[in-house]
Amino acid sequence: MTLHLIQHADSASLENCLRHAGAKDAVLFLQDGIYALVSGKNKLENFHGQLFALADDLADRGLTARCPEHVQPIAVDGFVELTESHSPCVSWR
Amino acid sequence: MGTAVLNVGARKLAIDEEGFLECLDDWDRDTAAALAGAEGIELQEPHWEIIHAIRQFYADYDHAPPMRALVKFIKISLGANKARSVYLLKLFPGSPALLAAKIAGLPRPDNCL
Amino acid sequence: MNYALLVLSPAHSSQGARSALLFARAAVARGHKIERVFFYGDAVHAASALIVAPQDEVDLTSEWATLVADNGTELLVCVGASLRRGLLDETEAKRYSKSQYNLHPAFEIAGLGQLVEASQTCDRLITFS
Amino acid sequence: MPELTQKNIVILCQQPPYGSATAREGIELCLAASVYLSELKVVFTGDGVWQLVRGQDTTNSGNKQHDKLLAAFPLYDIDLVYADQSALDARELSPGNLIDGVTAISAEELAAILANAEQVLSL
Repeated sequence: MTLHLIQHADSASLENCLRHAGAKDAVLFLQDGIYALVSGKNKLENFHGQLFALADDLADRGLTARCPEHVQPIAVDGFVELTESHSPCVSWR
Repeated sequence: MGTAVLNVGARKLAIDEEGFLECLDDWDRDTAAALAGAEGIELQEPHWEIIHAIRQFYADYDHAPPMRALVKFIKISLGANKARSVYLLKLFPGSPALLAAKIAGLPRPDNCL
Repeated sequence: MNYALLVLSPAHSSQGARSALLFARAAVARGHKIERVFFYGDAVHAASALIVAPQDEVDLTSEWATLVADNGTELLVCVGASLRRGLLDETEAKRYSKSQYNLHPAFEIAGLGQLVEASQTCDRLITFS
Repeated sequence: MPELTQKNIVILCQQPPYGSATAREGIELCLAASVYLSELKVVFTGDGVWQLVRGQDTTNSGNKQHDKLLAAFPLYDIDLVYADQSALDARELSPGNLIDGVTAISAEELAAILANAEQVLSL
């Protein structure tokens, strides 16, 4: 079970990630990856794994309310927890 | 930097404190002989074979090789006998890849490798 | 678990360096060990001792230093990446005849081999880019 | 070299060359890693596949020529070099456009390589 990190706003990096992520994997959006999440939420429709976003990074950007329903906001503590249960961790850019 | 001078005939060439040429365009056969002389080496045909090989490596791969890659390259270009560490150490004592690069007028091999 | 972090994001001009720090703290709080943080590319600037942070903003360098002091984390900057970007310790300054050096004492200059080694010995490696 | 139980390591190259130092520094990481790892896998995906284009010529720019650095991989015993076919397709790159020694792999194969990796270093 891989943990995929989306740290950049670039939509191509999100598409690349989803092309290689499986149903058992988790994807975490953080930093400017939040923008990729909000503007690219229709890309997530065919992804069957778990989706997370860092709550503080959503809040910073004023996008907490626009976090898609099936994406779970988590604290940094939850990020660490994801790295405990998932390996390897792949950062897309 | 230019902390020292290498005398090549009438030319005075700048070298850094580890003996590498400051200006790589200064390199020619006489310079190589002078660089080798500074290391106590008198260049013979076997040295030149390696010098040409390491310069070819640099031309092909755009960096000065660490020992392992140099050995593999020599094995392909000059044969297994000349790629042995013992052989290379005899020609260029201590650190063959570094010393051969210096005499061949290549930049100092990258720190990271 | 043992963690290694690879930080590539430019210090101060991107959020990645700070994300890595927050992650490191949270991991320590959960009982993990951050063995080694390896700064590569533009991330090496985080190790400059000459950074002046505005009073009401985060001083990333000293926060990393605190992590070292409290948890024995190794903070390593890649030698090749550092030299090109003008980040030197006393040894490198001497070697290249530079009159100044600026590496913060909490950081060490290291080879890429030490990043590879960390990838082998740690349970997890997380890249912040 | 320290004798380590080797973990399965993948270096994921995602940035194009020349515009930034990342691609070049990624190659340096590959070369350094080859000293320790006999089974290192290097995967090019996204804009990283631009690194593999044949016919780069830096004679006038003075830049290190990226494809020459890559061509040295076999001399460092780096033999497991892959390119993401979907990334090649998206950029209209065919095998004839690429340097030698690279194996194109499908999205599924790439996913499997990542899933089997114990650590992924992404640049």
